[in-house]
Amino acid sequence: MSHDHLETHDGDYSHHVVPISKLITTFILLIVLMAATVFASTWHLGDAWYFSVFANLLALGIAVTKALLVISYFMGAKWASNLSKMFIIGGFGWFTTMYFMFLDYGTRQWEPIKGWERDASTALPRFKDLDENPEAQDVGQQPASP
Amino acid sequence: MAHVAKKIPLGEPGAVFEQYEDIHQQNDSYVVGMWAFLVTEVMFFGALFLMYSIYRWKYQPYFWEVHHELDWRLGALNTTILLASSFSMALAVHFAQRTQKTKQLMCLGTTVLCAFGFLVVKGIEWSAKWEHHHIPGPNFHWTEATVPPNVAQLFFSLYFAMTGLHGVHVVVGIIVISVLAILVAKDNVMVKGDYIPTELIGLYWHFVDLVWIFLFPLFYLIPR
Amino acid sequence: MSAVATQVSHQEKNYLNDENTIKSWLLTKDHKRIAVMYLVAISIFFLAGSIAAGMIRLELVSPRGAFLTNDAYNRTFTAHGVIMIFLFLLVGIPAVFGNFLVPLMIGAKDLAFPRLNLVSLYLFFTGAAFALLALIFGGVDTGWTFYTPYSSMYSNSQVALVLVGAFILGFSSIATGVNFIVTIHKMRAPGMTWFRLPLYIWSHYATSIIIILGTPVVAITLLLVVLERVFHLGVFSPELGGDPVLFQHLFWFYSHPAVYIMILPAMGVVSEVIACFSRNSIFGYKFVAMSSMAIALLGFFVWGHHMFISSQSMYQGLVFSLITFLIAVPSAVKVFNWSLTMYKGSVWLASPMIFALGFMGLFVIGGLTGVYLGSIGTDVHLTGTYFIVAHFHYVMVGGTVMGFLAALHFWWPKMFGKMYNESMAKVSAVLVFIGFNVTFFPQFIVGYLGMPRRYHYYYLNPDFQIWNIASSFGSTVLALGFLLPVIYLTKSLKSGAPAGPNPWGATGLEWEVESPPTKHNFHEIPVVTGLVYDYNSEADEAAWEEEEREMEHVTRGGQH
Amino acid sequence: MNFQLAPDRASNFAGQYDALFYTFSAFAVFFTIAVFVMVVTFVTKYRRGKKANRANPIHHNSLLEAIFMGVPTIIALTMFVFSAKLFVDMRTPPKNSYEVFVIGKQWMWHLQHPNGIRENNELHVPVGQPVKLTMISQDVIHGFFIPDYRVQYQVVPGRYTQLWFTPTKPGKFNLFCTIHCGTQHSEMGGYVYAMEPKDFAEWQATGGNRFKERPKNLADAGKQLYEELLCNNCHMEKDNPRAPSLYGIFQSKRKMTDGTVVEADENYIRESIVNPYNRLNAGYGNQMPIYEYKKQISEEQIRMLLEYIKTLGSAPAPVTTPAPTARGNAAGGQS
Repeated sequence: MSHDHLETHDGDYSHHVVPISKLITTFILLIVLMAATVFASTWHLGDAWYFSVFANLLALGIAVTKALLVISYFMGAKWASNLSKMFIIGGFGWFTTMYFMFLDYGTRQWEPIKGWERDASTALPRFKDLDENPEAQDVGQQPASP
Repeated sequence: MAHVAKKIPLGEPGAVFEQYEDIHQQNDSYVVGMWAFLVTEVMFFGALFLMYSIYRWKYQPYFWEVHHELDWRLGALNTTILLASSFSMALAVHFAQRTQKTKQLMCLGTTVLCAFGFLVVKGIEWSAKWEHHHIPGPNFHWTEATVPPNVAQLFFSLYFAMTGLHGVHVVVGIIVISVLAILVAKDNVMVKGDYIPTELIGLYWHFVDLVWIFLFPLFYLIPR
Repeated sequence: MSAVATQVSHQEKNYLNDENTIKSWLLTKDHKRIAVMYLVAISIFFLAGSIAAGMIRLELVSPRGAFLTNDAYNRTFTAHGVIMIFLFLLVGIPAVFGNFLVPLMIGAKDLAFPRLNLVSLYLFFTGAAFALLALIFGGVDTGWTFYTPYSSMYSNSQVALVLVGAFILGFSSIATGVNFIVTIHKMRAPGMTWFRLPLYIWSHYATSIIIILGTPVVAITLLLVVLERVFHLGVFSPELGGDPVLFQHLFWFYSHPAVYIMILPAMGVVSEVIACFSRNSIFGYKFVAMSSMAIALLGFFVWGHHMFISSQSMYQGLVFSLITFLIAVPSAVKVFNWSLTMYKGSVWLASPMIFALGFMGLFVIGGLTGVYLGSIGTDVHLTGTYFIVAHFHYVMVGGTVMGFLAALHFWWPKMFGKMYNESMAKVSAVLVFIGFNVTFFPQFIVGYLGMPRRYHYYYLNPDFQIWNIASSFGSTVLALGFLLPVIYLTKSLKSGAPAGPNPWGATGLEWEVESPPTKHNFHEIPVVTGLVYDYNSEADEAAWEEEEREMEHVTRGGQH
Repeated sequence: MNFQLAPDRASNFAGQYDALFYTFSAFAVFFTIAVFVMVVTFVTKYRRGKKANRANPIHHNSLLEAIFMGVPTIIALTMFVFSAKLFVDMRTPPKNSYEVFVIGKQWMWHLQHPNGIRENNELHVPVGQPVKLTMISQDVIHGFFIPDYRVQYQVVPGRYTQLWFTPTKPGKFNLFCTIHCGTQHSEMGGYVYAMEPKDFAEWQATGGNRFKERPKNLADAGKQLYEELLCNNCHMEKDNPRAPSLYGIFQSKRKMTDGTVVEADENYIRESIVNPYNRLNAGYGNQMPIYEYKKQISEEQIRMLLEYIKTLGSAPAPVTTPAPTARGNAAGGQS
């Protein structure tokens, strides 16, 4: 595997040499963004759920920006061949399809739809004296979810 | 046969592996192969991130309480170290492309040093967990009244699984980069004048960095 | 049809006799030698899995079991599942015929990464060694699905060892997948554009995409179960507030697409075989090619149909069921296109064609019974019963194994340069078809009656016995059908007639090189100018009649 | 041995389910025959050497492809609508259901009626009354399946799942576990007894409750518990392949798999209950349910069982005293 004509840029086989200045800029940006995400995490806007969502989206947004910087400049994806770009976009995008699973976790609470929501006293199962063992009653209880 | 019109003679073997026609095909194949491998790595860590998301979503307030056990300063230090290592790796690729061997070696050395630094900080963190009995298992000990011990254990299970797997990748990276540096230093035929090995290993190392970029806010900061 | 004319001289070196030391085999980077080593290994694993299957069938003859204890039975069916799925079906066609044919078919000298290919082979051996060690050290009793928390906390068997084995096998699979993808992208011969590729290559491309996107997910999932068993790192543990159903989600996220890893290459084989033996270009080439891609990508969004009754949300169940119905469409497209390929063809019922037609028949039944299971309402009664066992055996054995046998008979002359006993092969094909139906059709009925799968005893309802006896009887016929090829194929290696480069008169680049091919496949890299299915049934028919007439003339002349 | 082709239709879902099932079967048979006819026709008509018109073969036809895709899509979507409706019905119990709580554990079903009646591996239900089962598992995942009712659902640890049906005819029906749950998975089943409402009321009033107040006497309480936990399923009066007899076990000498001989004192018997595989009797495998996990059994209950097992010293039949040397007899109590 030897290669002696590096600077020749012929067609889509070329491998771009990323200039040092761009690498330095990227590195500085990454450090700044890291400081920003640490700083942003100290904010506490309020207890409402949408503040929490906002804060998380902000943190993830910064992380995605950093990731894009690393992929584009450090990994040189900006100058990669179209085929490599297809793998980058396809591969990094495909893992989000696994989040399809959230349809399950998001809608479990709605179930069962009718018939279950009768008066509160009978809505929850009664587990009286399964055995004399009090611990056995705890078997079914989920750790109290928020 | 009708569909075979003309034949081209095979290329000269030697510089190029025999299955390839020319150096461009070979280099392109290696780069595409590396990206395809990184896609599998994305899915590998992706499953863990998915598990994390599900449990975080289910136990958000508890996770927020538990994450105070992790020191964000050490996390930020490690992020800086890893970003610096990634930067020096990018420089190493740059110098490899320009065939500046000494500078390339210095950059590779810096990367390995940074990686060791990362592991040392990680080791400090983990030993603190060991002392506080925060390793999941029968000896797990949790005193905080506001969080059920089982959820705390779940958090630490995820923490050790994800940072542990990332740590394994760092160790692999150290080994691979060291081998590369030695080969470059010895002018081995496999790497002499060829920047592709450096570029491929660089891609891997940047991926390790990428994973940590997400792990840091998700475990050490947990915004609310 | 010019087999005799282009006889290859026996002095010429081919990939088999190029170097004949053991070392040259063990350290080979030649894709063809690696394929042969895979073939030997998976044949042995198939035999081991079949023995386990035979024990299961024998045991189930009686409602109270014939000779195994509870634990032994559980370990036997798990061994059957693990060996057949991880060591035979997932690697069968891709690793043997994929390795052998992908470079030949696209006009390349080798795969893109021959060393990686060898690494993949040894990873496969390592993983298999772990799995077999686990079976020797007492076996595993979880079933091949390894559902938590049984596998992670309760089972007292060698779960960790088998899972480590499966993890390593996963990486072997990933290495092969990456290799194929890069090879198909970058190593095609000049003129071999995407829509001139053989359909077999398309199906391998789709398979490899599934492998690189799906396998890592199950690898990490199984690794977490190992960590949970060994280091108590409980991510799936309900005691820690974890969700036991999460394991099923992640497991099926891979394992449903894995079904397509097993069946898509078989579909590719059938496309090749049917086109060749009908002497006709494949009907609707682009639709067949694209249906492979559609199956591969849609296949990632149907995993939840394994979990309709697993306490996942009803709403997600409905969505999964809808997508499952839609994935039936590309499979239907394939079957109709194969059938129409024979229209106005010149159908030659050679043994590979009989296997391929058998594939079509069994796959249609397997696919249509899959509709019952993908439909959320009817699945409730049938899942977890023998109905599902019958269904996936129709798809996996009727589909993949038939496809494997079709491929083996089709490309055997290419791989080893020898012809086998054709009439024996036909007998074997018919025996497999009949034995298979007698074995597994009764299981549909007994499943509908309610017999749960993985049952050692069924004395709670002895009415199931008659169907189980029928099934066990069929399995002996099936076993006979599987044993025959071992005999006549082995025999052909010694005493088979030389095959010549193209015994079937097939088109395609792999038929233009010698049988067996030389070490570097091609003396000159071919340039492709058209679709590979360059058949003409009318002309072929005329040529064949001419040949027959001559033969007749010769025989009649001889008699006089 | 009866010759059956279809399970009984014994619940409200059975008719609806079978209608769907047989419609699907009709489509399946139709398409299978269509493909078979097409293949056989082409194979015979265009067999090599047979005279046929082979001129101008077609290799693509967009209209045909559209039909190949369109027709299955339409059929599939129609099927989906009906199938989804059935499933939604199955998941939504009516308000006036009779609730029964189900606990699955390795390897038995505990069922508890609203008035406190408890049953093991048997479920008594009234005909014509919607019954809702609320289910949970104590250890691993199980599957609750009544084929004749066409209902099945998984029973998972850590979360309640539910299932409902209305029995429509009296009788005895199979009940199975469908998720592989360990050694005795295939024996984790029983029967559903559907009874006329009158009979059901009588059953509830009289014999229904097999598990009454615990007796004050420890040994008697132990006997009751012994039956509730179904210990007597395996530990019978005589040794059998599954488990040794417990008659006369107390203070006898037991031979272990590693060859050592242990006296079955109180500590040994307790260990055999909570952690049976620690020291296993020669000749037996790992079949005993482990009662250590999740504290399925309390110390008090172990004490009761122990007292009961002690009373078994005087066996009803002349039991061969386990001798440490003879293998068959020494094969002894992993409790």
